[in-house]
Amino acid sequence: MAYDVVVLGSGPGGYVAAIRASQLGFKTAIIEKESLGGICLNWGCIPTKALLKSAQVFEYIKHSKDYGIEATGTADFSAVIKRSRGVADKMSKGVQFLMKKNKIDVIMGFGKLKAKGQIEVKGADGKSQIVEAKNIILATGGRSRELPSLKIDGKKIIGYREAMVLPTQPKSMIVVGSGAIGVEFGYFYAALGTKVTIVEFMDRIVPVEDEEISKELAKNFKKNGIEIMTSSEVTSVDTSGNGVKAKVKTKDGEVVLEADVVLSAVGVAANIEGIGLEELGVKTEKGKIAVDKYYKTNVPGIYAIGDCVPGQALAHVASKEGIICVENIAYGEKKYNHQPEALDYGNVPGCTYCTPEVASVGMTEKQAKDAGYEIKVGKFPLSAAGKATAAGHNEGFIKVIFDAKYGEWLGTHMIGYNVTEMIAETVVARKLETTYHEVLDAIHPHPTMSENIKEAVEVAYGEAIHI
Amino acid sequence: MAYDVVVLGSGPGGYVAAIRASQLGFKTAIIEKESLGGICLNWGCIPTKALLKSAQVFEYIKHSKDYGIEATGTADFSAVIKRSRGVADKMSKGVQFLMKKNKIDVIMGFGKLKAKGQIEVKGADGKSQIVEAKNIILATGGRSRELPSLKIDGKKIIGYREAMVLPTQPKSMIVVGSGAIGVEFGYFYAALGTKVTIVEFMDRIVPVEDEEISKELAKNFKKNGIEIMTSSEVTSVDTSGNGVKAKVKTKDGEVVLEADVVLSAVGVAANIEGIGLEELGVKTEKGKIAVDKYYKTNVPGIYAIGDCVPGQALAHVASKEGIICVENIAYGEKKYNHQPEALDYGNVPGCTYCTPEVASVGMTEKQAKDAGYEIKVGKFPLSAAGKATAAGHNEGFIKVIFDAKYGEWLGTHMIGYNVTEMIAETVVARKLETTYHEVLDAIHPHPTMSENIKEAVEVAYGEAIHI
Amino acid sequence: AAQNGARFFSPLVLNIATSEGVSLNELETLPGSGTDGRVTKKDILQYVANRKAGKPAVATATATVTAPPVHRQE
Ligand SMILES: Cc1cc2nc3c(=O)[nH]c(=O)nc-3n(C[C@H](O)[C@H](O)[C@H](O)COP(=O)(O)OP(=O)(O)OC[C@H]3O[C@@H](n4cnc5c(N)ncnc54)[C@H](O)[C@@H]3O)c2cc1C
Ligand SMILES: Cc1cc2nc3c(=O)[nH]c(=O)nc-3n(C[C@H](O)[C@H](O)[C@H](O)COP(=O)(O)OP(=O)(O)OC[C@H]3O[C@@H](n4cnc5c(N)ncnc54)[C@H](O)[C@@H]3O)c2cc1C
Repeated sequence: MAYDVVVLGSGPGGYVAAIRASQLGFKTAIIEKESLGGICLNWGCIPTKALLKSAQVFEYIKHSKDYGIEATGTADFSAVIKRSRGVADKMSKGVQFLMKKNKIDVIMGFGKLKAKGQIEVKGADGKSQIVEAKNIILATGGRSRELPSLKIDGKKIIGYREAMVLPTQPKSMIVVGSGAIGVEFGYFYAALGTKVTIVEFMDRIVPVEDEEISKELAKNFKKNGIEIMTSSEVTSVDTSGNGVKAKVKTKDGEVVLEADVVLSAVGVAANIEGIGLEELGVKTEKGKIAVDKYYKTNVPGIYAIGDCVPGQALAHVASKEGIICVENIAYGEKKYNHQPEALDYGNVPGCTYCTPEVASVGMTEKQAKDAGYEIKVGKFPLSAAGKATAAGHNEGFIKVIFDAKYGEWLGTHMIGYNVTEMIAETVVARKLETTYHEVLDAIHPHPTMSENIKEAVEVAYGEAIHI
Repeated sequence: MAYDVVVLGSGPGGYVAAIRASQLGFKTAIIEKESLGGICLNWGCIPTKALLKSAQVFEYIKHSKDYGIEATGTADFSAVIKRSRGVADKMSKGVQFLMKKNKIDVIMGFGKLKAKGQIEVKGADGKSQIVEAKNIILATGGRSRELPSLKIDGKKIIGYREAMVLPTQPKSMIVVGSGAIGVEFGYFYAALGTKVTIVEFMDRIVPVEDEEISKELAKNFKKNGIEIMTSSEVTSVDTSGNGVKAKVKTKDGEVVLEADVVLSAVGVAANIEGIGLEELGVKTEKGKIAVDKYYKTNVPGIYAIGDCVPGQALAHVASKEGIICVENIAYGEKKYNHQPEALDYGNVPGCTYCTPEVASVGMTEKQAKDAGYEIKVGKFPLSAAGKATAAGHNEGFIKVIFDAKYGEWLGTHMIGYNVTEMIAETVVARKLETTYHEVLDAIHPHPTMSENIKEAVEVAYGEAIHI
Repeated sequence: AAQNGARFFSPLVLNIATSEGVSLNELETLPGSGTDGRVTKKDILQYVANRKAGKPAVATATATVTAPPVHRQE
């Protein structure tokens, strides 16, 4: 029996695409070699946020006196890990339930394109079956990128998976790479008492963020005892002794760092190997599957979404790509009455959930200037914010960037308490093509952190009340 | 020397109006009889949020095991109170700084309209002075409303001021009234171990919210040991013994409640007495100063804003009214190039900062139906949310209401973790006249609580992925 | 946004129109590429560029007037 849609991989790209396909009337199946929910639910977004929440609770206990509470406590590392796994399991079971509810067939095993409209699935028992489909959506995701000097051995040189389930808490850790994953783990382990050193190749941490964000985060991390080495590169790691000895090339020469373990967090590599792309002539580009704005590959009937295609490697991007891809297939088959809008990659928010949190969308100050905009910039320090003061979280700021000519909201860059919950406002307002007037006329509740977005906009236009 | 603008009262209405006036080139003074910042900064929004934060930290300690942390602790009541006072003081000093920075003269004393363009200010030393002004803005705010059966004696029958600075933590407390102030204090004291009973005249707590919100909050409060009596009324209180004995008329007859103390939280009364309104013929209506949409009273040159005029008694409303009032005066005097837009009281968010938090804007389901709308309702339970699960806060839901005919976003009603930071999105989107399409096409970051607003919209339109 | 015509224009589109001297009447005739034919920032910028280059008004590159104003999936 042939399916209308078969999805290869059940991450937030794949399982969401499968649900939308089923909703639109397609007979749908999903193929997964490991656990439903992909990296995101099992080894990414969700379990890390559970770990970070434990760290946050522990921080509150450490600082309880500041809140008028007398408390002492210790983090039970294995209980923290266990809780995180429990949360991941619960969410993965949730996907299982959703598949059933939406009448999507789940086929466990490793899938490989066999021929046009055919995927071969090899189960754990070694047996193979052929699944037939009119439309195939590749959503195989990604994995840790590996540097030649930093081969992951799973014990002393680890990737994110191992970092999430270490048997004991290391006394010291070197984190290589300071993107979202690197700083989240760095913060988590440091909060629990591990001595953490972050080594970053670029001249600042979280290098995709606005420069002022990098500076503020570094300041806060250092205050919390995290060591940061920028413009630095791990050239080799000696794992022969008790721990590790990492040679680091810095601007000032070479240094050797000792630690219990090294975490490699240097980016994502797409899973494009061994799934039959070459055999069927599906084009790739720079290690990712090449697609058009509706996620069609060069081979008719084969689509690709999520971390295995270009674009930000983020769960919310993968999900939206899945929805657009499927709605467009449905539109083509007259099962859906309008063509979906293509995703605007310039309006995708990015969040980092360490403390302080980082959230941003749109252009950084430098990007806006480089693009030739004359800009208005407003920055509001959270030290002046009532809610931040009441919450005891005065660190950070909110920075907004507007085009001086037409008043377009070009970007928002926030660092501080709860800012990840506040970035959607900018995304929606940009989507609706706001100018600063409407933001100021929209009443933000007091006292919240979110009202400070409005304050930042006021700063940009010289109308600031509170600074 | 005559001022261009004199503001009477330095709450979030008054001090914001004064700053905006000064920014627009007016020579400005502000008169205050007590502390800069008004109720909001000294006895309202800010110190209560500091108390609630201490309660939140204490709750984390009580539930630390759920996060893999072993901890014990006790709340030091007087330290909690002291911290709250410190936060209030800091914010009040901030207003002092802002007055100075904006070159606004601060005149301490009790102000009273004397004649057109004249206010008499009586200082603490009993001496009086006359302040002259072309434009006078009344921003005298409000105070606890008192019921005849519940006269505040400051000891056993207390208002919000006393509740913020009790010398010792009561073992038991009766809270009369379940608006934002009542439930915030009720939650705070219960979290710290006081046995709390909430008595509400209406048939549900937080009666201005959507009915489902009331239900969910009551469920959570009961789970946390707070007793709730709705459709009930305190008819008399006997304070002669050690504590209090309150007679409560319920649907099932009369009961007598015993407690250490009663908190009266039955609403706000405007400060309109003794400030010369009658003498100058300034009209009032239902106990508030009558104004037009630009906050003009019936007497030329006299304006009024904030809790002393109709409209929601909220800090963010007071501030915006102050800004609109002053910008309109400036527009009239050709100091500002466009007339400000009148405030849309139908798009004002309301927040309650107990746990779980409540945030809402626009019409409730019942209001929308009563207004004749055919509606689409989407409700997303936070038990299905990844971030909520990771954070250990699965209670609550997000409910959105759309007009079925034109797709207008009529209202949002949220209860749960951090929802007060998420309501601005709806306010801005409504201001920008969104339909559901744009909300769904605006990418919400994963994993956040805020992405569940999008999910709720999907539910309303039958496109829900995650339930 | 305050306007008299039948169509909805985002605040940004109106701002650009004002800055570039595009009248409301002209705006009303612009094909829109957004949802339900809404004129987007891109559309009006393209229109302004074309006008400066002396091209006809209708040549907005991506202006595929798509969906009639119906809701999806009801
Ligand atoms: C530690 C960490 C934290 C992160 N935190 C966040 C965050 O907070 N927010 C965020 O937005 N993003 C985060 N990400 C990124 C996010 O996890 C990814 O962007 C997202 O999972 C990509 O989704 P996907 O559907 O493309 O692929 P994946 O989630 O990678 O899923 C792919 C699935 O396909 C399966 N598969 C692959 N090949 C085959 C095959 N041949 N046959 C059968 N099955 C196959 C895999 O087993 C896997 O289950 C994080 C990532 C990591 C590693
Ligand atoms: C416990 C509590 C919690 C609250 N929490 C929130 C919340 O979280 N969010 C929110 O939005 N709102 C909250 N509110 C409501 C908020 O405090 C008010 O809406 C806001 O303070 C109103 O501002 P205002 O400027 O009108 O008046 P006020 O803040 O009341 O200020 C009026 C000022 O005028 C002075 N004054 C009065 N008469 C005279 C006179 N004749 N001469 C000189 N000075 C005078 C007073 O001393 C006072 O300082 C809360 C209120 C309370 C009581």
